[in-house]
Order: sequence, then C-alpha cells, then structure tokens
Amino acid sequence: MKTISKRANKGLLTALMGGLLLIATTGTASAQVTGETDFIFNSFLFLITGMFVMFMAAGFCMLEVGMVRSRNAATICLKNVTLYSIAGIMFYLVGYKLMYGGANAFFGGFGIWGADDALAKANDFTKLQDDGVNYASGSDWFFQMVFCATAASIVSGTVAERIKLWPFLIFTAVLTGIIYPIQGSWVWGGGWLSEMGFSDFAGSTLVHSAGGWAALIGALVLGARTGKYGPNGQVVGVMPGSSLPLASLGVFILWLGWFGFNGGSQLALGSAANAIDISQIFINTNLAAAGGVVAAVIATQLIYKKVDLTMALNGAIGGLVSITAEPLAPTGGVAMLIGAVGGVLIVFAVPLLDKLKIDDVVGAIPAHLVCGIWGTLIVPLTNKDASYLNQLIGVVAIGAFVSIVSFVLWQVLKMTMGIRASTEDEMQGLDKSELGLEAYPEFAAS
Amino acid sequence: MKTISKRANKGLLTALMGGLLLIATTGTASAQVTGETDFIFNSFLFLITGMFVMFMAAGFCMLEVGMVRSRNAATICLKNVTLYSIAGIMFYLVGYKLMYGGANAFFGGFGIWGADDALAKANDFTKLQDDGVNYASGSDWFFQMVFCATAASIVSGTVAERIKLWPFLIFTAVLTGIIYPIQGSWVWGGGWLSEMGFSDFAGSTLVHSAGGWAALIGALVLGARTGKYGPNGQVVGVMPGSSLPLASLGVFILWLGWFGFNGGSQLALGSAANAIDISQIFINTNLAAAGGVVAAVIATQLIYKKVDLTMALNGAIGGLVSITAEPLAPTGGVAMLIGAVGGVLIVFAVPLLDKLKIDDVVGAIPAHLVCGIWGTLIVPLTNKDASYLNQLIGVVAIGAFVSIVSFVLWQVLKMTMGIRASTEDEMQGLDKSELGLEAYPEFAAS
Amino acid sequence: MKTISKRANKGLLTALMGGLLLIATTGTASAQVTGETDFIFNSFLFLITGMFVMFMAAGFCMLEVGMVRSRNAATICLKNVTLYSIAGIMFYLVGYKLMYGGANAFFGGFGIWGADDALAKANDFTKLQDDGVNYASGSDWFFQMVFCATAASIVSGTVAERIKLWPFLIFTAVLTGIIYPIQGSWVWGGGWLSEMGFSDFAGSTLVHSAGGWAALIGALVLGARTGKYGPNGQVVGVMPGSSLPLASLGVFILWLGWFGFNGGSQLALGSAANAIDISQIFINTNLAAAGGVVAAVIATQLIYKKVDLTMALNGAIGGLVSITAEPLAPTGGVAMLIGAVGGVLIVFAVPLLDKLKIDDVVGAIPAHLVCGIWGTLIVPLTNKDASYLNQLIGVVAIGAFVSIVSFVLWQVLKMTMGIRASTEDEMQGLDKSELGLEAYPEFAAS
Amino acid sequence: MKQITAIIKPFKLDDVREALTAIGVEGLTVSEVKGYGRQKGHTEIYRGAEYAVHFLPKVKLDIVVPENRVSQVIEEIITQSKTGQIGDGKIFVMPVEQVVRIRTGETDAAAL
Amino acid sequence: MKQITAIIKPFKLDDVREALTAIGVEGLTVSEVKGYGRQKGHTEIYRGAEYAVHFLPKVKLDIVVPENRVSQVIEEIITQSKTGQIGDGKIFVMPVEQVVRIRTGETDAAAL
Amino acid sequence: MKQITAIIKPFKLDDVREALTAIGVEGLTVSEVKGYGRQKGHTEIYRGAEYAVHFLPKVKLDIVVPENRVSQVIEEIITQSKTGQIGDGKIFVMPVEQVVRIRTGETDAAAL
Ligand SMILES: Nc1ncnc2c1ncn2[C@@H]1O[C@H](COP(=O)(O)OP(=O)(O)O)[C@@H](O)[C@H]1O
Ligand SMILES: Nc1ncnc2c1ncn2[C@@H]1O[C@H](COP(=O)(O)OP(=O)(O)O)[C@@H](O)[C@H]1O
Ligand SMILES: Nc1ncnc2c1ncn2[C@@H]1O[C@H](COP(=O)(O)OP(=O)(O)O)[C@@H](O)[C@H]1O
Repeated sequence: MKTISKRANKGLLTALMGGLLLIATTGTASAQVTGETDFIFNSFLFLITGMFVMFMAAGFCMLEVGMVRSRNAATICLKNVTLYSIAGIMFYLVGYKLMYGGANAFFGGFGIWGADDALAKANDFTKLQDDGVNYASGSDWFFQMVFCATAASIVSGTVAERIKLWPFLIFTAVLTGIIYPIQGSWVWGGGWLSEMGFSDFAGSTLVHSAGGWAALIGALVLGARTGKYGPNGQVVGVMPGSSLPLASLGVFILWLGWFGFNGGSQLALGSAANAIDISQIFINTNLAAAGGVVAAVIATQLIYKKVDLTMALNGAIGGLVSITAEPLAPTGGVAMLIGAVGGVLIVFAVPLLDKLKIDDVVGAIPAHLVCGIWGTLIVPLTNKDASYLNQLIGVVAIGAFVSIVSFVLWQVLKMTMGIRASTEDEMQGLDKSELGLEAYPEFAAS
Repeated sequence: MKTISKRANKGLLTALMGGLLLIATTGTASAQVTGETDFIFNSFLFLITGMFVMFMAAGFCMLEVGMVRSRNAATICLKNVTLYSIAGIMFYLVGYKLMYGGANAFFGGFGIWGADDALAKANDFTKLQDDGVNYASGSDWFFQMVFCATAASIVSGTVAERIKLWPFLIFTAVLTGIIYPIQGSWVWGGGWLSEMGFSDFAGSTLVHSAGGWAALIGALVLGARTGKYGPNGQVVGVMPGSSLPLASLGVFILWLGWFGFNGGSQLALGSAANAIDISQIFINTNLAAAGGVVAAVIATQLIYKKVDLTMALNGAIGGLVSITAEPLAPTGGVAMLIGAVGGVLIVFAVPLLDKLKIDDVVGAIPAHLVCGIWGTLIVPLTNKDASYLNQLIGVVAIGAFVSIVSFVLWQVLKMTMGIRASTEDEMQGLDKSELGLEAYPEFAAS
Repeated sequence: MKTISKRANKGLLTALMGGLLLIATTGTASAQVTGETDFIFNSFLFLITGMFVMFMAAGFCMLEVGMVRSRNAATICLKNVTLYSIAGIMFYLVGYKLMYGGANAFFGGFGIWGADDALAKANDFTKLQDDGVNYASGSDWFFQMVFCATAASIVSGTVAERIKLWPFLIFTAVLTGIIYPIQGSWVWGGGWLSEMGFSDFAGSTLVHSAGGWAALIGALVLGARTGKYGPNGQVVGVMPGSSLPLASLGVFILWLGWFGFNGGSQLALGSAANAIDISQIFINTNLAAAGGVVAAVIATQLIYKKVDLTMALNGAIGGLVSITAEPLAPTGGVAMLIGAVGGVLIVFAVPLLDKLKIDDVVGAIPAHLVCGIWGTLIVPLTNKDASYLNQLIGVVAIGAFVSIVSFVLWQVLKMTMGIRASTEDEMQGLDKSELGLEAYPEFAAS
Repeated sequence: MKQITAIIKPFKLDDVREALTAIGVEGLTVSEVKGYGRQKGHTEIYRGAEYAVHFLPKVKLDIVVPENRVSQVIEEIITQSKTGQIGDGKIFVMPVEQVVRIRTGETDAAAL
Repeated sequence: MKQITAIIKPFKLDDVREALTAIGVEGLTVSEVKGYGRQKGHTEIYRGAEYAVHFLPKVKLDIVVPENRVSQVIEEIITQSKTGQIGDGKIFVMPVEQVVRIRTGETDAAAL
Repeated sequence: MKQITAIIKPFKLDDVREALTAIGVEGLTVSEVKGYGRQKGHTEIYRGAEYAVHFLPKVKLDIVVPENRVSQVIEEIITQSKTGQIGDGKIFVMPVEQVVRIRTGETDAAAL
C-alpha cells in the first residue's frame, strides 16, 4: 500500500509476527506487550533516538568548524544553526506531507503536517498495530524531521568558505522542503522505488547520498576556493582546518547520534524481536565506524607514512554511512568489513576529488556520497530480499534526480543573486564580510 | 491539595483519564499499561530527560565561555562546574523540601530530601496513580534538581568577567537552596500561585525568568565591565566573545537539553496520551527554537545589513524560553511564531540593555528574562485554562520576590566581602587573578 | 554459577524478588510487568545508557586535548578516536568471551562474540528471568563493550605528549582484548573474586583502577616528558593544558556519561524496584561528583590561596570514580561525602605524583586509580554484604595482575619497536612528527 | 626619519593610540610581544607545582616619524602609558634611512 | 647591510615570498602585526553596538640584505604587494651594523 | 647603544634567557615569528595533497644594550642557541640612538 511507508511496512511485519507469536503462545499471554505499552515504546524510541539524531546537527557543526579556516568559522556555525532551523520549518510546512502523504508513486502530497492520533485516543491500538503505525504521529514527525535536517547538514561543509550566506539558506529551504522529501517519498513514502524493491534501511542513499549529490553539484557550480588549486590541478593551498580538536568532537557526536539514526530506523521497540534487532543495529553501527577508522589509519600510514587524523575522522563517518543502508542483517564482523571498505574509499576519494579540482572542504562527498553508494550497493550481500540491480537503479535514480534539480537550483541562484562571495571577501574571510565579526577575535590569525 | 505539586496534578489528571479509558474499554484490557509498567515509564522519563537537562549545564558553560574574553574563560568554566555542583548539594539539603514539602501556600517545609517509595515497594501502584505520583521518588528529585541548576546557570553568564568567585558561589548557594525553591513552591509546589491558576508548564517564569531576575539585579549591583560604556552611555568597548564556535556548540547542547526540559515536564510517559503529548512538546520546542533563530537572522540582516551570529544563537535560546511556559497546547505553527517573537525580542532587547548600561555578557537577560515573560504572558492564547491576568500576577509576583531577595543578598555580599574584582584584576583577567592560570596559555591573547 | 556474571546475578535476584511479589499479589496481576515488557525495558536500558557511556569517549578526548599542549592536540584526538575503535573490535573478536564465557574462575573462554536470543525468540521470558538475563544479548554486548573502551581511554591521557602512536595502539589492543577481560572475568564474569565476595558495582576497580594501573605502569616505563622535572625532582616545566574550556567540556560529558555508566550497571529496568534503584544511583552519582568538585575547590583555595580549575575538574572525576564501586547503597549525603574525599585525594595525589617524578599529563592516576581504590575499599561502609578484607584482596589482586601484565607488555614494546618519541619529535610536538599536521595551524603557538 | 619603538603595557594601547592620532601621527604598527626588564616575572602555582613566569605580555609599537616629531611623540607616549609602576616599559629610537609607500611609490617624509 | 622592513597586506605574503626567493633573497623573517596608516580602520556592529576597528591585520617582513641589493628588493616587494588601494603598506630601510650566523659564526655579508 | 636582534629556534629560548640573565642583561623582548633562510621549509602531506611549508617557527629576541656589552651578549646567545644544525638562526646588530624608561623618564644607558 503506497500510503504506508516502506519504513512503516517494517513495523507492520513486526506487528504481524507479534500477532502470530500471540496465537502461538496464548498460554503465556501475560508475557506479551500490550498495545498501549507497544505504543509508548515505539513513540519513546522515536523521541529519544530522534534527540540523538538532532544532536548530529551539533556534530556536523563542530566537524565543519574544525575543518574550515578560522576566518570562516563563525559563518559555518551560523549556517549550521540556521539550516537546522530551516529544515524543521520546511519539513513542517511542506516536506513531511510531500514525503509521506502517499498521493502517488512520485511524491506524497501537499499540506502542512498535523498530528493525527485519533485511533490511539480511541484506544484502538490493534488497528494501529495492524497498520504498523502504533506510535504517536508527532513522534514520527520529529524522527523524520531530524533525518531531513541531516541531509541538509551535509551540504554546508562541502561548499564552505566561499558560498554566500543567503543563497545557501535558500538552497537549504528547497532541499529540505522539496528535493529531499520527493526522493524520500520514492522509498520511505512507499513510492516507486520501494515498490520495485529498493532497500535503504536508514538512508545511505536517501539521506547521505542525497545530501552528497547536492553538495557535489554545489561544489561544481561554485568552483574551488581561490588559491586551492594550481593551474595544472595540483593542490597549491591546502588550507588546513583551524581546529582539529573541534573536528574530532564533531565526529564523536556524529558517531553517538548514529546509534539513534540507525537504531531508531527500526521504527519500533515494543517487542522483544525489535529490541533484539535494535541491539544488533547498535553493534553493527559501532563496528562499521570502528572498521572505518582503523582502515583509514592503516591506509594513511601505509600510503603516506604518517597517519592523517582528518582521514581517520572521515573514516569514521565513511564507515557509519556505509552501514546505514543495512545495519541489521550483517553480523558484527561483516559490518566491520563493510565499514572498513568505507574507510579505505575515503582515503582514495579525497585526493581523487582534488585531482578533479572539486573542492570539498570537509570531505563530505567521500564520506556521504561515495560511502553512501557503496553501502547501498552492498546491501544484497547480507539482505537476501534486496537485489544488486534494484539497488543500482535506486542509487542512479536518486542521484540523477537530486543532481539535476540541485544543478538547476544552484544555477538559478547563481544567475539571480549570485552564489559566490567576491574574491576579496573570500580572502579576508566570510566572517568579516558577511557577519562583520570574527570567530576567534583574540587569537592571532592573519 | 497543596502537598501535591501542580506538576503532579497534571500526572494525576492523566491517571484519572487513564482510569476512565480503562473503564470504557474493559474489553481490551490487555491493551492497557499496567501500574508497574506505568511506574517504570514515568521514572525512566524523569531519569532520561533529566540527563539531557543536566547536560544543559555543559551548554551554558560552552555558550558562556565562548562569549567571554579569553582572559576570563577558565573562570567561567570553574563557575559553571561549581554552580552545578552546589545546586545539586543545596537542592538535596534544603531546596527540594522547601519547594515540594507542601507546608503552606508560601513555602514547602524544611529538611533533607529522602527517598519515599513505600507504596511502590508494597506494589500499590493504584494508589500512586490516584495520587498522580506513580514514579520513583528519586527520579523526581533528580529531575527537579537539574531544573534548579538551570536557574543558577543563567546568572553566571550575565555577571561574568568582573564578579569575584566566592561571592558568586555564595549567591548560587542561596539561589538554589532558598530563592528558587520558595518561588517554585508557589506554583509547582502547589502554593498560592498554582491555587490562583497561574500556569507555567516547564518554567519560563519559574526557572528562566527567575534566573534572569537574579542576573539582572546582579548586573545592576555590580556595574558594567570597565571600559564597556563611554561617558554618554555609548558602547566603547564591545569585548567580543573569544570563541563563537564554542558558543554555538553551547546553543546546540542547550537546544538538545530542552527536549528533556520541556518533554520531561509532562511528568508522565506511561500512557498513550502522555506519549502523544510529549511528541507535541518536542515538535513545539523545536519549531519555537527554529522560529527564534530564523527571526533573529532576518531581523539582524534587515536592521544591521549583516547577520549577527551571536544574536542568532540568543534567538534560539529566546525561542526555547518563549515556548517553555506552554509547549503542549500550541500547534507547531503557533509555536514557531511564539518562538519567532522571542527571536525578535532578543534583537531589540540586547542593544536596549546597552543603552541602559546594563552589561549582560552573554545576553542572558534578553533570552531568559524578557522571553520568559513573553512566553508566560502568551500562554492563554493557546491554553484556555489560563488567564492573562493570572499570568501577569505570577510574572510580577515572582519577579518582585526574586528581585528583592537577590538585591538584598547581592548588597550584603557587596558590603561584607565585596563582589567586584579590582580594576587591575579585571584588566588582566580573572583567570590570572583568581585562578592563577590561563584558559588558553599558548595562544597569544593580549 | 560461574557462567552467569555477578552483574547478572543482581538481575537474577531482582527477578526472583519480582516472582515473590507476583505470588504475593496475584490479585493485582495486572499491575505486573510482563516478561516481554521486562525484556524490552532491560534491553533498552543497556542501549540507552550504553550510548551515554560511549559518549564518554568524547569526554575523555576533550579532557585530554584540553590538558595537553597544542603541539600534541591532534595526536591525542587520533589516539582517542582510534582506541575507542580498537576497543570495540577487540572486545568483539576476543574480549567479551574471555570475560563472560564462564570457562573457569580465571578467564571466560575463547571465541568471537555472537548473538544468542533463542529463548526470547521462543518467547520464553520466564526462563530468561529465572536466569537473570532477560534482555537482548546484543544490548548486553554493547553495554559491556563501552565499559571496556572506558578502561582504555584512561591510559591515553597519562602517557600523552611523549608516547609513540603505534606502540600505544598495540597496547590498547591487548588491554581491551585480553587484560581488561581477564580481570573482568574474575568479578563480573563470575570468577574467583566474585565467588569470594568482592563487590564492585559499576567498576571503580574493574574499569577505573584497571585503566589507572595500566596508565601508571606506562608512565613509569616511559618516563616523564622532557623538561618537566628538574634534577632534584622539582617541577621545572609545568606545561599547562592548552584549552581549559575543552577540558571542562570533557568533564561535563564524562559526568553525563556516568549516569549511564552507574545507572545502566543496575542491569535491569523492568520492575519498580529497579527503577527505584536506578534513581538512587543517579542521585548518588551526581552528589558524589558534586562533592568531589566542591571539596577540590575548597581544598585548593585553602592550600594554594587560588582555586585551581584543573583540580576541580579532576575532582569531579574523582568523586565519580569514588562512588562507582557502590552507587546504590549509600544515601545521598554519604555519597556526597565519599565523593568529597575523592576530591581531596586528587588535590594531594597530583603533587605527590610529581614528587615521585611520575608524569601524568591529565591527572588520570589520581582520579581513576587512587579514587578507584578509595571507592572500592569504602564499599563495606554502606553495603553490608561486602567486607573490607575481600575488597582489599580484590584491589590488590587486580592491581597486581594489571600492573604485571602491563609492565611486561610495555617492556616488550619498548625493547622491540620503542615506545618513546625522540626528544626532537617531542620538542616539536607529536602532531608534526607523527601526523604531519597541526591541531590549530592558524593560532600562533611556538 | 626615526623609528620610535615603544614597549608598553597592553591595556594602555588604546590611550596611546588615541593620543597619537590626536597629535597627527599618521601611522603605527603594533605587535604582541613578551618581555622582562626590571619587572621580573613571578611565580604561579599550577596543579600544586610552583613555577616561574619569566615573560610578561607587552605590546610593541613601531612608529616612523620625521626627526622633528620624535620628542613630541615620545612625550605623548610617556604621558599616556606611565602608571608609575614597575613594568611600564621602554622607548627606543632608531634611525630610518628610507621610507617608501607601496601604493604610490612616494618616498621618505612624503611617505609617512 | 640594511634591514628592509615591509608592512604588507597578509594575503600578499606568498607572492612576495616567491618573488624574493626568485631574485635570490636568502632569508626572511615574518611577523603578524596590526596597524593603521592612511587606512584608518572602520566601524563594525556587534550585538547592535557600533564600534571602531582601529587596527587592521598586516604582515611585517624583515629582510637583511647587503646594501647593493636594497633597491632591487624594494622594487620587487612593491611590484608584488601593490594593489593600488589604500592600506598597501610601507617599506622602511634601516642600517644594520653587524650580522652573525649562529650555526657557523660567519659574520656580515657571509652570514646573509 | 645597540639593539641585538636574534632569531633562534623556539625551544632554545629558555636557555638563552637564563644565560643572559646570568650575565646581567637587564631586559629583553620576545616575539613569535616565522622565517626561512638556508633552512628552506619542507613538504608535508595533508589529506593526500603534498604541500610546501615555507616558513618555520622561530623566536625573535630584541635586546638593547650599551655598546660595550654587544660582543659578550652575542657570544652568549651563540653558545646557548647553537645546535650546529641548519636553521639555528641569525643575529643582527642595529644602532639605537635614544632610550627612555617610561616609568622614570631616565634616558639612555641609565634606562637600560
Ligand atoms: N634592554 C631591553 N631591551 C629590549 N627590551 C627591553 C629592555 N628593557 C626592557 N625591555 C622591554 O620593556 C618591558 C618593560 O621593561 P621594565 O624594565 O619591566 O619596565 P620598567 O623599567 O618600567 O620597570 C620589558 O618587559 C621588555 O619587553
Ligand atoms: N609611520 C608609520 N610608522 C609605522 N608603521 C606605519 C606607518 N605608516 C603606516 N604604517 C604601517 O603600514 C600599514 C599600511 O599603511 P597605510 O598608510 O594604511 O597604507 P597606504 O599608505 O598604502 O594607504 C599600516 O597599517 C601600518 O601598519
Ligand atoms: N637575511 C635575513 N633577513 C632576515 N631574517 C633572516 C635572514 N636570514 C635568516 N633569517 C632568519 O633566521 C632564521 C634562520 O636562518 P637560517 O638561514 O635557516 O639559519 P642557518 O643559517 O643557521 O641555517 C630564518 O628562519 C629567518 O627567520
């Protein structure tokens, strides 16, 4: 049924299985979870894990502020706080309905989100369980909203240090209100890709690659930071991040938030089966990240004879993104390997982008786009319901859609208001030109 | 009943309604939440959301340390760690009983807090539900304690960079042990204001304005930082914050914590109705903050032609404080607007305070006091049980009480031990004079 | 039964008591928690509190990066991210089974961890409750893993600024895969110390002292940082921490995580009795930390006439470690005093270590080892099931085991690959020599 | 032309700058330095260990002026930056042989 | 020997360094400074309060060269660092009486 | 009077300071600088991209002394800061025409 999201279908399955179990074990009915308790567990799962995903906004902010030069540090903070705000508002006004409204196979519908808890208030938890939506509708909104915000957070890091503030914010509004929800509706909204059998448990493609494509196109339309590349494409200005401790903090926060991101995507807690699944998801999430870090550390040591902290940090994210499409089916060991491949992909993708003169300030494209594709394509290895072909179709379809729409949007912004700060503004830093202040006014930075 | 807090009354209502539902649906009794499960849910809600509120202490610390100059950064950290500690100890020794002891309409009673879980241990959850206190008594203490600490955190930012350490800590002890609990008893302790019908769901007035009044009086008694204002009242030394990235981190942490702050103030999770309410509270909390940010960003762009990050950060806090008095009744859209007004209030209140030569280092007075008043007064717009007059009376009564007692206390401290660092100590920074160290010893700061 | 951990025994007890209650109150059977609901609560407790414990890795990272000089800041971040990763992998591949495999009194067994939820899938929660293991096996793994990582985090701070990266990582792998699990098996794995009656609720000895001993031996084998001590043992180079705000943030994060650490160590949430206990644990944890801070603040003021922020921060950790061996039995007031003694111990232990020329960069030995011993030895004061003699035997046995194995391991590393950076590398900072980058490249630090 | 180099207490910078602008000094370069002189540093305690702070933060001003303005500028600096307490700082005068304004190529007095 | 002190805009540093290396300047010392000259600073708004930024960040180069290279070095600096806009900076030349290379003890021209 | 300007390796600062205090040098100003000379910088790798570090961190000491102490001070600096390896740094001596102690108004030798 298209009006019920793929995500919800998963819950439905659980509910059905719960029902079977119920029949099988009527003798121990007291061992069961009641409908209302199930409702509370599921809602609470959304709210609590949603909080951790919300906190990922802080993680992105810290990672990015640590990876930009200090002259753009205040601007990147402003962008991160504001984009999270915009995402919430747009997803409320437009996005949720467009994603989950279930109108047809290509988008959900139009309208402002509103709570609908009539069945719960009528105490009809059985119907809710049958429909696989036995949770407070608001808790679902909150959980979906923070996912939308995550996609937007990815873009800001790539295009940092040279994009003007307002066109960036407008792009964010469209991304979170329209682009993300439409492609999201194709899968989690029960649209054509989910019908086809494309599988993306927690959003390697829907969230991370989607954000990554928008970022990539932004980087291409914007061009590299002034002084980054020489005439022959070599890196002449490395522009190292101003605070690796803050970048590290950001990665720890993201890692923490990812338990909520993947664990909450189970979408239900109110049965032992769900609790078991979520536990497996936590383990896989952690081991994939760990695999990403260790792989990146070893790879940089082997290739460059020195360990690169920024690659290790990207490696953690890469591992996390890699497992996000299927954090449940693998064993811990396989999850670790999937993450480790992600970590290695990072180490090769970062300099490759430089060769292509694509200037990605924080490494979001390797981590979110490249590893998002990898994670999505490898799903069938462990999830027998998925097929490599379907996964590829999904990756390409969403990639094409997000890229094309983003390209048009970036171009329109470029031609109307302009998206790139003047070279002079860029040289002295956006903090001074756009915000009129300094992020660290007392610390000597030229 | 005065011995049961207003807060608890809310839980009671829920319990009663739960009871009615039970009667209405005896056919599906298995759908109900059992008394003990309810007990666990409610206790767990307090503990988990309380942890997030506890983390707000870190948020305040980071916001403040980012907004002071580096020469006072270590001192503000010390104050924040210590004030949180003192709040916990004082609320244990004195505060809780004074607030919730239920002795009379004006204060609660005296004594050290102690756990009382006799009914739960006797398995009498029905009685606990009837009384609306079906949770572990210790979980309630923990939750109330972190609220008390929040009020104290507000003061430190306003009076930063010039107050001496020890008088500040003594003020904190009295604030958390006596001032906060007494006014708190008037509402949440079931005292005269709650009897009258004053409504403050999660503490726009009881926590935020209370802290804000104490801060305002402190700023007035202390005077402005040396060199901040010229003879005619213009700002001659802006003294910009030393680390806006840390200030931004602080705001993200506060935002995160606020879901616990407002969500946990539902005081109960053990029914579908509660889960639905808490979900709405999460949504409103988020949208009010988002509204505050976007409003402050737009307002500063329009007024100053540049976006001011520090105002945007204050805008988030302003939006959050604005919705705290009533985070449940509004729809998301209305919550967003209430928050947006808060964000605009910030943009006007900050320079207004400067005109009055009231030197508030971090903008706590606009965010917590001004928006706290706004949020409290606007409650009747969406909560039909509240009246504008009662709200006004509550705001004035608590404002007067906290201000007068704070004034006396600050004056006593001033006349006995002195509250203000010497000008020389102030010029070289409190870190060196009070702590004998530097927050960032390796980074050149004059 | 040795194959069931001491930790699990606690849950068993609760389950048995729940059973008795069930019999006693058959009339109100509907007030009970069902077996599956219990399962979910317990699993969720592990997962949620485990997340907070995981976040302690960020807390350690921030505390350490704030306490080292900026020239080693990136390296300490890399170590913290990588050690957390390695701990997860090693505990998966080797550690868990070695700790909880239940082979004999001295170690658990060998093998990779794998989920085993057969009973839950067969809906046999009664058996699970009888065995005291009514939770998802994966949730338990996750919770135990983050404890293992905590032990490893302790070491990195002590040996910072002079140890080479790779030997440190190898030590971490052995510590988390072998040393920590073996001694852990003696108590939580149901081994000889638990049989004997040694009591360590959440790991003052098993986690904190164990990490502390490994750190102490590391510091002794490594020697002090070049230039720290004069020929006669006086401190000639204090090498103050580069960012006390980040160190403060770290302590707040650790404090937050500790609610998960101690609270989750109740190991069960699915009964009112557990909810009551966990609440008491939260209160005691908070008051012990508060006591540690206030005691350290007062002690440094009295002794040095200035308050030392870094001691106050260590004081918080010291208070937390002190209460970790028995966070349930004491009243809040006693917990506060136990923590306060911890805070005072810090103030004396830090300069004492300096007199012994033991160079502990972040104060991990006073906080984790000294307070860990104190907290373990004082358990019998409030827990009547424990005896001072047994506690002492446990402290000594684990101290001896960890110290000896660590010593051998550090020596082997020293003789094979060398553990100490060259003086020149040390002088210019490990960031440049090992990582080839700077943590804060734009901020002038000589 | 002469370069007047003044080492002063950091918090006196604003007063000195204002006074010099008032008497028509057209340019000024400031750097953050550390130093010792009669004022010898002091001891602090960190984590229970006493240690010596040998250098104190100062601000260095470099002002290049025509010879005839030297004494006036020196006097003004002294007036503004003197507290009478140890560590007030010093003024050094050094010869400058040539001055060029990069923007215009003007030289010497015209470039100041 | 002379010391050429150039105060330039920070973002011109790399161009100047490259050009000077190209003409064989063997050594160079750079410091971060702040200054004002014709370019007078400006006002900013922070939290609604207008305030003056009196000093602008500049970079100072000290280059000690034999007398005969002075004019070439000055020219090269001007070529590279001139934008034609206010605030381009200044060059000062001062006499140096003695130079020693610490490593070898070589002195004067040999030490450069 | 002369100003002795020494550019040395940062980690030699403490040794030099102690030695100079020992021979009675009464004042000293230190700044953090970057530079290149014979020691040319090096390449590093950051995120897979090789890049050149052109400037190395150094410390600059300015010491104004009476003429007759110049050679002793120079010797002491060399003794303490020489490692024999490239990048040890340089010493420049420049004339100082006038010295004033701000606190007392003392001038020249008396001001040192
Ligand atoms: N001989 C000197 N050479 C270079 N700098 C000096 C010399 N004497 C003093 N200074 C600088 O001037 C500052 C103030 O000098 P000091 O002797 O403490 O002041 P006062 O003479 O007023 O007590 C010192 O910190 C140092 O930076
Ligand atoms: N008389 C002076 N003495 C010392 N430094 C000066 C002097 N004049 C200018 N400067 C330095 O040169 C910088 C640029 O000078 P400015 O007059 O703004 O350049 P321009 O003449 O190209 O407009 C100033 O910021 C200051 O650091
Ligand atoms: N001609 C010069 N003018 C100004 N500073 C110089 C000059 N030559 C060297 N320096 C400074 O001295 C430092 C050390 O010089 P370098 O030539 O590397 O030492 P060494 O001669 O011992 O190898 C440089 O980094 C630079 O700061």
